[in-house]
Amino acid sequence: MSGHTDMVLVNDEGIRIDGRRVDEKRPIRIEAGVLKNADGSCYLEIGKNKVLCAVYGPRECRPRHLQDPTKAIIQCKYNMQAYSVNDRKRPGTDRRSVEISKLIAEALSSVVQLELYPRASIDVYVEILQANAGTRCAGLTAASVALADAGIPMRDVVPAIACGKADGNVLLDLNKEEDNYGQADVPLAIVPSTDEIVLLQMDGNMTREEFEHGLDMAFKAAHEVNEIQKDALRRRYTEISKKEGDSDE
Amino acid sequence: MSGHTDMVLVNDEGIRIDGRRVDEKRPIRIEAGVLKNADGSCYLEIGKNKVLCAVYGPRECRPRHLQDPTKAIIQCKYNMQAYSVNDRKRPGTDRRSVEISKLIAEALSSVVQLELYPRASIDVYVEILQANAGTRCAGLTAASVALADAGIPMRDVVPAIACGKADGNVLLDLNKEEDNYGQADVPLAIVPSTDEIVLLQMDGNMTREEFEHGLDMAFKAAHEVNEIQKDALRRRYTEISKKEGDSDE
Amino acid sequence: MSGHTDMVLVNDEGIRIDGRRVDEKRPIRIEAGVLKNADGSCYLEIGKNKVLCAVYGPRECRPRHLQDPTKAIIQCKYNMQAYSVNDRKRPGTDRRSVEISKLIAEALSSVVQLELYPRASIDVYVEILQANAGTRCAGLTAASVALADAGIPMRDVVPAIACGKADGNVLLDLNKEEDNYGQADVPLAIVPSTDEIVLLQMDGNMTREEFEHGLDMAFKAAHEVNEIQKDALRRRYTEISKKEGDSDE
Amino acid sequence: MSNYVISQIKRDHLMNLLAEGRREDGRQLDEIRKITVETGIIESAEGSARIRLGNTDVIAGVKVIPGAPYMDAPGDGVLTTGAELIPLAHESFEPGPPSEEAIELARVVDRGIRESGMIDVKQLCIKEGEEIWMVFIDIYALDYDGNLFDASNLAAVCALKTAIVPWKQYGKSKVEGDKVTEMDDVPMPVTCLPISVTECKIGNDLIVDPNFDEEAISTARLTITTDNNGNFRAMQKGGKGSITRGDLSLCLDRAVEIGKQIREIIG
Amino acid sequence: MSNYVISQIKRDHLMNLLAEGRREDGRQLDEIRKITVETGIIESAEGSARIRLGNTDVIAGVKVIPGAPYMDAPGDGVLTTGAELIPLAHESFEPGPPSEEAIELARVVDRGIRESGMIDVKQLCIKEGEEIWMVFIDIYALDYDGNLFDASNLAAVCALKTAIVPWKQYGKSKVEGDKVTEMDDVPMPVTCLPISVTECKIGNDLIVDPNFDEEAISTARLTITTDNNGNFRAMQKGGKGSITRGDLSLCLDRAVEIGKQIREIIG
Amino acid sequence: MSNYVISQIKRDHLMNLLAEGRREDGRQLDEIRKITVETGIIESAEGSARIRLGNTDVIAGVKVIPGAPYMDAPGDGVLTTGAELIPLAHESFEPGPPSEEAIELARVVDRGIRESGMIDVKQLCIKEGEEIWMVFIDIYALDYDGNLFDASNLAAVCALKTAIVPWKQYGKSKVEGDKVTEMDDVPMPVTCLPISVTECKIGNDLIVDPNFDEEAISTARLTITTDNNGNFRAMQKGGKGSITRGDLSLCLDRAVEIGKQIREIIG
Repeated sequence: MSGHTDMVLVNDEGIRIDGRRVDEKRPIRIEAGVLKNADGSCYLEIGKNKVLCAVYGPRECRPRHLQDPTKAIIQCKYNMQAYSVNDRKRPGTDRRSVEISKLIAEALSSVVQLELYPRASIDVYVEILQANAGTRCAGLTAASVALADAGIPMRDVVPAIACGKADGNVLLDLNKEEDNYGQADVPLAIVPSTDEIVLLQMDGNMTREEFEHGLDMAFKAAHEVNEIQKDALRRRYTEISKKEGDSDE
Repeated sequence: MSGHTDMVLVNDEGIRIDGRRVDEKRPIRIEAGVLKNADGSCYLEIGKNKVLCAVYGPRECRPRHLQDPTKAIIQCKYNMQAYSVNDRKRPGTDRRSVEISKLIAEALSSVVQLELYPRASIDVYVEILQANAGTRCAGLTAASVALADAGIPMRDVVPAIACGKADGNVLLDLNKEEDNYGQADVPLAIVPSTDEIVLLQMDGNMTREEFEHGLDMAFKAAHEVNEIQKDALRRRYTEISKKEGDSDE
Repeated sequence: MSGHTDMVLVNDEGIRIDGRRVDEKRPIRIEAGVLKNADGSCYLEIGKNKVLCAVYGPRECRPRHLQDPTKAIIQCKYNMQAYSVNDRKRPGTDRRSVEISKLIAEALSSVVQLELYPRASIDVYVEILQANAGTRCAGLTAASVALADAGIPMRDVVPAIACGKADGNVLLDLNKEEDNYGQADVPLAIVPSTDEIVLLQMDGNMTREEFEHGLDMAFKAAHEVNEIQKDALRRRYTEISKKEGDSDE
Repeated sequence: MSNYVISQIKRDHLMNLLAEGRREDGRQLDEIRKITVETGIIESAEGSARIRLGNTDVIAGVKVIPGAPYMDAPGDGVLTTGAELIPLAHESFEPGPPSEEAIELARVVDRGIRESGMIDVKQLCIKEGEEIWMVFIDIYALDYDGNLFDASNLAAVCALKTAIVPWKQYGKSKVEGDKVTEMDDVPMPVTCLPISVTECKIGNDLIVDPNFDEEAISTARLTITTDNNGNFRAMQKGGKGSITRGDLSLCLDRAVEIGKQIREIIG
Repeated sequence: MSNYVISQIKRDHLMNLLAEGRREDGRQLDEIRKITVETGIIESAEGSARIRLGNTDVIAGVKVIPGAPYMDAPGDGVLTTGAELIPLAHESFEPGPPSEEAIELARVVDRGIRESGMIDVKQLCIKEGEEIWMVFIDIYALDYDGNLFDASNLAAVCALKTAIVPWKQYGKSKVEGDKVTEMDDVPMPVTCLPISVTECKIGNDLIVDPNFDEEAISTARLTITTDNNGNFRAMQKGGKGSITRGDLSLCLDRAVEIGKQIREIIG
Repeated sequence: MSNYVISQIKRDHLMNLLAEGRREDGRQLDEIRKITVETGIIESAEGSARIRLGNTDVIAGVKVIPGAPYMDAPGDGVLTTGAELIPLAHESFEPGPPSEEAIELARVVDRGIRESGMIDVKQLCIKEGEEIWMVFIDIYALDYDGNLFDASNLAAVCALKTAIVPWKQYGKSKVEGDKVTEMDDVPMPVTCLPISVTECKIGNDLIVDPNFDEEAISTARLTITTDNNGNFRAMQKGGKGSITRGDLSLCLDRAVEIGKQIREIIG
């Protein structure tokens, strides 16, 4: 949000630098069940973002002092790989990734039926292979699919997407240039069946009107993302039952 | 002790740069019971030093391997806040603060009746809000008051004050310039009722005579500091009984 | 292995810069039982390398989660002291020392009768006082002697020595210049009674023929090193029985 | 903090009160606690403030030190915000490196200050590409009774508002091309006052400025920072529960309204 | 990884198979698993590759960034290799700083690349003594089913082989004395392909490219890296058991032979 | 070290002996153990010494390396003292970053050397404001049988006393204004020998140079460092007990007296 640029981010026809309209999200590709060892996994691309997510659990919670005797906890590690950004990111945890990990874990805690697994931990690992603005939304969207792939009971699959503002236009799903040189970014995640909000951040500068307009777009897009999530899970289940069918022969 | 300066630290009339005589300590202000959550607390100013101290405990000792089955242990964390010095201090523990924490904990262990609380920990937190030479003495003085405010049985309240040397004069209670450009610094803490020494450090250059002279001044001043400590506790008790009295009505 | 130099490392007569022949190891001095507190200890010099090793154990394995219910584990800490190299080494563990510690522990695990001490740890501390190429071999050679000095049952005492290549010559026991500007380094440790290999690394560039030739030299030299180890242990046992004899009088 | 268990009885009590639209301390659901502001209390800092929000007590200090600019903003001063939940402030705070709670706190406060453009960083340039003023905002919790977000935001804002840029003290002149301007110590270039308002969701209710007990039984938290014009500058939803869009709407209204109230209090 | 206990039954089963010269997955003792190579998959990296070796899955990325040379090699580019065993890849991998296993892995891969002279570091000089290209190779395990050494070596080698040096992107020219040469982005200067071949000892047998179960019951590990000429460039024996000189001889033969096979696969 | 429990029987035994004015090893209360000094034992160091004080064994090495001065002392060399209680030296020492015991030890030794002006740091200036000699003193406990303070002080002092400043080795000349002086390697500029004497309080007795068992049952520790003139340069009281002013007086007397003895031993 901090930058200034001479770049025209939205032209007179309302077209953005990557050819999108203001209310158009980037192309999304989701694949469930992409890893062998993890209990559940998901690969997700949105625009130039590439995210891999694995879920392990429910399993014994370590360290022990974090155990909750009444329910499972979700532990999330969001990690940007060294080469995922133009300037190499030094390996290891930084403050930004601690915050994002916390927010993703909290958002997922809203939908997972944690009370089924007292004392357990459900561990969610989000690896950013390539970053181009919107990685927390991409990571959370992928994590929801990976949880479902792991067969963990949830009341819904959570989609996430951002809205924001650049060149004075309210936009859906900011890319890197729009994030760097724009005026606002609002990551949002919802429970599609109830439209509850489970993740919301905002930074920048928005009037009430702009904010509500952006939110409208983001809610609508989140439902679309949810369809893509469900589609990926449907393909995954088809694949599994096919294999099981094969092995029956 | 390391510096050299053209500054006259003690003038021909024996007056120091802040107007004090050689055997005069800086103005002290002590207030007990200044925090709500802590079991005991104390705010102390001496000259430009500002110190806040909290005591929690006796409570379960963590980490467990530090527990002593025969008595409580005192754990102290001395911390300089980032803005307490002219050059910002980077947050986190450094070697100096580790040493001071150890010395304060040891000095307090001499007077607290630790054998009453086997396996427990009494945790002492000393926060330096503003530093101007003498913070370990200020911190220990405040910690003693906070322990008393917490109602922890002690055989006495420990006062601490430094003597030292600058411009060839033996001085009481060095300020920052005298500490930086002087020739010796001797922090001292005693048990007033017995004149036992519970903290003593020295660095610089002193003859036997100078050292004994300085110590005489520091012992005398420590007793005065102790009166201010007791006065603060008396005010605190009055305040508490007043409140209790009020609530009886 | 990385360097280039105009220095002649092996002259026309096959003599090296420190006067050795190509198949000649540096002078070795081994002394067992040099420390009072350790259960076993060894001081070793080879050329300009100076190494001190202590063994503690078998004793309770900490941290506990490392315990093996069926046998003891060996934990090794290899450490270069700050002044052991020309540029001061910053204290603390680095990646190189982690790797060497792992390799020494693994090599010793081949010969120690670990199954005798379930859940225990045998702790091996290797301190490099002065380094001049070949410290991992020197450390492992010393550690074997220290284990024997500690009376820990082993099926053999492990010697270690390197071969390598410099100025196109296959050499035994590279010194620092040969290591820095040579073409290959091959640290080797064996079980003398069976000629099993328990440590082997190589880096540089060697043909099959060169490698086998180097290995022949290193095996032969390792047996010689083993004689020096046994000699040191013999002297140590003589010394101990002498003392015990003395005390019988 | 995460391990603190408030007894079931206490929880029921608070829930029963809320069912009647009441709170433990007698406040309305949208009523903040008493705010006390002390500034200029740390002479070794270029700015400082201690805020009491009910029994929550927070101190912030500002250090302003010459340093090198970032390559991608050669003429801009640099802001850094840190927050420490020191064990002095509550039995649940542990010594050691910042917890994830402390990190989130610092980042939310930082975003409010940064994104509102509160500080005109252009005026913190000593010589473009070479030297700028670095502004360090360090926040310490001293007594914790809920809502550290708003107390910390207030402490940081009040410390900055009363801070100086120590040009003279450091003997620095402003260099623009060939022009060298001698400088006095000047007030921190403040353009607006970003004010955060935090609410918690308990059952179906949203309460403003939660205290410790209220936080302990809440399911979600929402912090909204507005600028002097009532525009939104930063938001952060926290907690393991959700909020509805209706909840959000109510919070946005309140954030603007209460932001105005607070701005009047701190002047 | 160290704590992973494979059941005694599984162990017996594998040992019985080996006694008949067979392996769980039907391979010969000296047969590697199927290798799949994808390159150029990370656009934010100057080079990248994802390798699947059976079910072991590893990704490597190469970043090439201008930096200062080491004092003792003022005209040489600098290589740095890191490897992370992230918990995403296996239940036994833990978050936090690199384990000793990860450190050994990175160092063995690094030695193969460095000691083979795979990269002509002289061509990574921008201006001698002042600026060179720093090449960071970062390796992440994604799915772990044994033999991370060879999978990681392959990923690193393939990422480097397809990497570019971003002269143009960074606006850097080559400076030699008075001569300044404008540069296009050029391929990484690769001189050869160091290929590692890892074997494990189980009982008296040596098996190539062990999977997870085979690693778990093995007593020793040997990794041997050869160059295009079949010369030896790096070796590393691991594990708490020993190997005989006969074992070593067999491994050397196989490393040369299988190295050739792999070099053909990756082109 | 803190957890070490010496049996009650041993404690009673030592106390009974002290009641008769005797010590376990036959020493007088004010008698130090045998000191053995070896210097010049580490060729990679600019100075080195190994001290045996009874069965306590400590090694110190001095590295002297060119570096940048501190801004507030542009013409002074820089001293840094580190101490490590490595687990090789005692079963109670643990691996990892320095414990508070190790930190206190290093700081007390450092103060003795620094505050006595033992090293004339003005002579460690290469070029004022630009380059000075950095002197690193690193101390390692090798065998611990009590009184690491005095053994470490001695090791550091003897290592410094025999150290050189490697002007020639580094090709450095002394630059003073326009004057450039070529330099040979010269001895470290030592002005005096700060000697610390440590006593422990057991019951009402003070004993000099305590061994491990004596330290374990003592209630307080006092280390006093004197210079060649018998002036006091550093003191440190440790331990959870107290000392009287009479105790202090006795310790001051002894520190001067024994300091002289030790100075004669180390020459």
